[in-house]
Amino acid sequence: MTQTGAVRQQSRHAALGLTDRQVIEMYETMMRARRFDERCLLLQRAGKVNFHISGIGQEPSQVAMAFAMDFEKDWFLPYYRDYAFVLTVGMTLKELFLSLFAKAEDPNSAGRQMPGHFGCKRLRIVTGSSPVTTQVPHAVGFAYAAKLRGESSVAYVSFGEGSSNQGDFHEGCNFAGVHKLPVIFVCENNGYAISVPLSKQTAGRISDRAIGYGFPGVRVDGNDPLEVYRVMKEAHERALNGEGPTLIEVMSYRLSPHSTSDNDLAYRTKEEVEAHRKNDGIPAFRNYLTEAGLWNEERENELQARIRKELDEAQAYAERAPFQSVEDAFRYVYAEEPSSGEGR
Amino acid sequence: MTQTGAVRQQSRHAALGLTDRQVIEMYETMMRARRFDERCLLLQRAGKVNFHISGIGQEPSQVAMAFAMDFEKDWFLPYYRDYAFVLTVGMTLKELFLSLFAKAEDPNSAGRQMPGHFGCKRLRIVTGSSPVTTQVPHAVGFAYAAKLRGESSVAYVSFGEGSSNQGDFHEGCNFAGVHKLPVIFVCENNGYAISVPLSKQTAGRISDRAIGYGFPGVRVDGNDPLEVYRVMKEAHERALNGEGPTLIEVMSYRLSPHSTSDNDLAYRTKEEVEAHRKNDGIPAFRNYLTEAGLWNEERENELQARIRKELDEAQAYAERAPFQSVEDAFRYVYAEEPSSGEGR
Amino acid sequence: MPVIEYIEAIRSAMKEEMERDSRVFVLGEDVGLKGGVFTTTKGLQEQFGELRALDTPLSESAIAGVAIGAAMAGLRPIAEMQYSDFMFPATNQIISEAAKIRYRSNNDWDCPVVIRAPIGGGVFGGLYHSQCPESVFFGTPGLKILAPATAYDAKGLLISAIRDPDPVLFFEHKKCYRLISDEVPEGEYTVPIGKSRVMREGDDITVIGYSLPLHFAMEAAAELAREEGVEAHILDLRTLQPLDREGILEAASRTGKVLIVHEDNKTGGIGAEVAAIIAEELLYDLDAPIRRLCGPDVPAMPINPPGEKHFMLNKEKLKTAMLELARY
Amino acid sequence: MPVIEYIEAIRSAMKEEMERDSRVFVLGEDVGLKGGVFTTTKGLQEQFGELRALDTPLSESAIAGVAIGAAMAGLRPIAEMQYSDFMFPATNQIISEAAKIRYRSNNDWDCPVVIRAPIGGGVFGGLYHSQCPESVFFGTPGLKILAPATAYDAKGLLISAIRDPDPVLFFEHKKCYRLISDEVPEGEYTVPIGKSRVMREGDDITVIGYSLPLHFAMEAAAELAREEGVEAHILDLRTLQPLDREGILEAASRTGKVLIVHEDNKTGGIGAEVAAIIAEELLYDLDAPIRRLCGPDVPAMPINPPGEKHFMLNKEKLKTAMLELARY
Ligand SMILES: Cc1ncc(C[n+]2csc(CCOP(=O)(O)OP(=O)(O)O)c2C)c(N)n1
Ligand SMILES: Cc1ncc(C[n+]2csc(CCOP(=O)(O)OP(=O)(O)O)c2C)c(N)n1
Ligand SMILES: [Mg+2]
Ligand SMILES: [Mg+2]
Repeated sequence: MTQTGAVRQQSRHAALGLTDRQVIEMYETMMRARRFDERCLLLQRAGKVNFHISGIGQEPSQVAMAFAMDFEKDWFLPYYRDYAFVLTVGMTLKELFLSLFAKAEDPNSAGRQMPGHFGCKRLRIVTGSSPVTTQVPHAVGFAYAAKLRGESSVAYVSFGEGSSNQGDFHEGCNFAGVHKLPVIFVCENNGYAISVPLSKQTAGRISDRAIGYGFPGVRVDGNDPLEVYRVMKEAHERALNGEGPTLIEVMSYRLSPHSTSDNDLAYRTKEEVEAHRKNDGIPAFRNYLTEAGLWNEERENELQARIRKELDEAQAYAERAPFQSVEDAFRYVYAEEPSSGEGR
Repeated sequence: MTQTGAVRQQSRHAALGLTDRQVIEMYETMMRARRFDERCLLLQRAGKVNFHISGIGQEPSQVAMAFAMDFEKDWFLPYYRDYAFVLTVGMTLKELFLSLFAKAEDPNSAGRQMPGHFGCKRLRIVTGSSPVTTQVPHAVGFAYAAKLRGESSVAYVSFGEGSSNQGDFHEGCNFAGVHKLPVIFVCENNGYAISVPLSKQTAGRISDRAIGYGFPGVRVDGNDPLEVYRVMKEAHERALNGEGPTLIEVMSYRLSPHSTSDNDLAYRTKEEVEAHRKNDGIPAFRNYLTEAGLWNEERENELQARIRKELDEAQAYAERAPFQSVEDAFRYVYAEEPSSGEGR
Repeated sequence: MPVIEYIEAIRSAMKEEMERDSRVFVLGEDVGLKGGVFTTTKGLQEQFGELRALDTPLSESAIAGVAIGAAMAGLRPIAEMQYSDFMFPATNQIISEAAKIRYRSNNDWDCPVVIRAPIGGGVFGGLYHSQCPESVFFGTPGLKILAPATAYDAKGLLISAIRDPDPVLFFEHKKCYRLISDEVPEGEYTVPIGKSRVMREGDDITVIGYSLPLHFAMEAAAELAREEGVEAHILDLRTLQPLDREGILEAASRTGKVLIVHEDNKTGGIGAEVAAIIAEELLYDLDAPIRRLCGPDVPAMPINPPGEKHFMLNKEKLKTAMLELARY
Repeated sequence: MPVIEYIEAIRSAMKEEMERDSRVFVLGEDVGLKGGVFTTTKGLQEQFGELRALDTPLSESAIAGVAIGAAMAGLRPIAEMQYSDFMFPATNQIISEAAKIRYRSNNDWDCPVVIRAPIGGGVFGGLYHSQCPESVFFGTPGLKILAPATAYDAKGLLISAIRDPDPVLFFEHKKCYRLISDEVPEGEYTVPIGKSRVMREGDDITVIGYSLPLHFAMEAAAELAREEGVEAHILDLRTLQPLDREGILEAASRTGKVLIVHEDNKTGGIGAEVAAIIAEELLYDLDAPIRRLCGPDVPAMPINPPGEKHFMLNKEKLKTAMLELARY
């Protein structure tokens, strides 16, 4: 974007300290996550994989949140819909497909865990599991480790709004509140926990729960990535300044069924889903970029072609890749070599 | 109390709908609980019993809360310091001593559980355990049962402020909030969880947690039993009207050590304790009654003598009573007779 | 008698008990409007309304805890844990509360709750949708634990569980839901808690187990009879707590050669207790060491197909172990 | 060598490891300023500050979960559960998380956490301050479980646990804290995880067990040797997970008569697995059925003194069982 006249107002993203390049990258990553996700749904319907759990609708906020983090120092404890988040912090499409096809080379679990169960030390992504919300106290533990060592590191942890009703949410938040730990709790409120709508999960607002733990809670529109970025950046700064945790409730809508095993029309209507599809943050962000003079149809076509190629290559690689050998299937129950036990 | 002149202001308790008789009974019950508790401490120091856990300092609010309940219809899930509460709903000193001495006739557990672990179906007191906060979801279950059956019944459940940091607090409150159940959550905030002060338990206010569950939370001075009564009565009415739960945080101070096994001077000073002793709600309530013309020294002396006699008799009975026989010690792991399984 | 699926047996047990007894209700995640992620509770909300087929918040400790409270209040709750892998947040409520309510109150209070949970693997569920949690709860007196292998037992035992005055964990194998169908009477019936059942009679070897792997054992036994003339005696424990001591001893002494089988991992599993019971009562009647064929001592099964297959028991593994024992 | 108390052995193991390795820290309820309800962590906050001897909120799932997170981050947390009875709220963190972190990440992540918890009764603690929770965790691969009986082992095993790269549950018997004292070297030493220890040699009967009841067995053995000429061979398992198979088989075959003893209730306890191991390996070397002397299958012990005494094992009960076995 060229700013010719001095009267020209600063763009929203520039005001937030985001460069043009960055917002373009944000858009591209959302789109990459979206197309990856759609491909997974397709592969499952085609019978090529057994299972996929989709993040469609939540990508704009996930990318924005990741952009507010420090990839060299922070720790990431994403939940199972955070494809766009992990793509932003550096996981590759090839790695995601390796996980989808449950292949040995999958860095997340060597094809042991379901897709969407992220973990990759190289990328500072902490291994996650299926029982929801267990990662919340873990993130607090990472934040505590940072405090104990005097390191400038922030822990990001996400979970659904249904999952925020687990005891571990409460215990983890309260612990972090007492010790003013550098952790950001992100509730990705997509309106449903499988079939159970928000109104049957809680009568309160998730963001308000922070009050009871003595730190700020913020609700933000997940379809507005720039606002999500702003809120996250603020939380990140609070964390680094020793001001403690923040709870962020990102409002979105789960456009896909819960997972490929779910028939969502048993509990919601097509019309409801279609109504929410209109609020999709990705086209809105494309419009923003277009209006800012940073995007056009040509670039869009180029991007789509590029992503398609990336997907095709990554998928082909993962499809061909071998499963973990059965000889290795039972390894790593315990450490194979005793650690030296050396202190430091 | 005689109200002679029309100009004479209505007393606080009359304004709340409490009769003179009732406030006198309230006072007598607080005092009975206090003297019982002191006797237990004495017996433990004398080596006559192994263990006592004291409620000294929390009696005024406990009595006031019980007075707001319906003994015929409500359900009570008190925690281990609620001696004054259970005395008010009908447990006798004899029964409490039987529990202290762990005798067979103890209605709470036949001397199986520690003292302070209440339970007595006759009095609608639900059996409790030592792991803190498990009773909170139970109370919600009682409230749910009332709703399902269409009964006008409210569940009372209490717990300490430390215990409010357990996952079960969160899960229980949230469940009750969603279904607008007739339950009153009472946090007896006495400043400490064993050695850990409130500031290390939470950075928030316990009462504020209700906001996140969509129902009211109230903080009240536990040394002001009339105000506690007012707040409880209101919560009770809300519950009966189908308006759902209330969280009440009763502020007090734990004047005794955590239990007879605890040396509290390892983590607080004598001075701190003495400073709080000045706020003791019992003498303040006696003053209130005196000023209202309902109490005098003569009545006080009579009461003390009466309580002493009650304590002596009850203690003597319990001391002499037999332990549960070892033949019975392992009974009731399961039902001894299969239930008929009859529906209704 | 009509042949129905294992899942239908469970569904109809709940439906019929709810019709019969207004105290019975179900609660859990997605059990209401959706009818359960496996459709086990399908139709219950339509028939009995929201209050008796309740979609709860996502919080297993509350599901168990509220059910326990409601049970103490006189209702007969059936709490569903969506997968048994997800019941561990409720461990404290189950072990510290449900199991001890009668004992600690000296019989003043009781806790007639049923907690249903789908166990086991073979459905490409990976680490956390495939586990067998039996060993975690087995050592806790005060609980009863059931694990049916057939549709007949699933229905009859679930009805018994609902009517039982004590807390019952009901472990249904999710792989059995549609794989297993058998004859189930139309009318009401119960299967007694605490009684094992001889699934097959034979004089050469005894197989003792529960749940899914028994079907592998039955197939293997049929082949071994045909191919090798080996006749296996197969005992379905059905109830894991309390174990049917007499049934176990009778089955073991019948052949003197015992193979214990379960999908839960070997170390610390139910099979250890069964072996210990036999070793303390029947030592001199045994003609071979007591063997156990169980899941490997590995945290949980991988989702990738070769890994899952490697982990699971199957007919071939059973057949090999049974033949080896017969030849001992 | 100085003779110190079991509790002092535990305290000094933590202190010395904290001096040696800045990654080590303790957290739990009342472990800081108060130094623990049993004084196990006394002095640590003075010496190492609040950050390394941390008083946590009253929430066991967070204590375990935060410790697990910190362990994954590279620290070496020692989480205290005030009583093992109160560790059940942390079950999900222990079983679903700690035990599976290495396996599920294919060795990318690890979880070197130690969770200490006082077990056992005999202290008039009643139902919920006396339990033995071993059976709940024993069947979960990925965990290591230690249960020392002596001060020497308590210190050496705790040091090994802290240095171990995997999650370790460390069960200390609260009755041993001050009852048991023995020789402990001044300097640093470790006791290997997974190795049992012969406490006493003998050729008539074998007693296999762990924790407090072994002391009753030792006393009983001394009396039996003197009074009856019966020489008992006594094996302390020390590590419950992984069990020392070779050690068990060697001890069992030495006399051919095995009594297994533990305070945790019998059904589904560690003793079942020990019996099963012997029954699958040594059947023909046994001269008597394998016996188990354990806590009764009752939810937990009563607080009233006759009830508690009736529940607990003691020297007399051991002696009777040992003599009976010797005479078999
Ligand atoms: C402890 C636990 N209970 C149940 C489940 C099964 N389950 C998986 S996802 C899910 C719903 C989660 O809803 P929410 O937290 O809102 O996240 P969303 O899937 O909507 O993103 C449930 C019930 C689980 N994984 N873990
Ligand atoms: C789950 C659990 N953890 C630990 C304990 C040990 N414990 C008993 S009382 C207590 C402190 C409780 O503090 P609070 O909730 O404030 O109640 P108070 O005793 O102050 O009335 C602790 C840690 C327990 N009983 N249960
Ligand atoms: Mg959701
Ligand atoms: Mg307190």
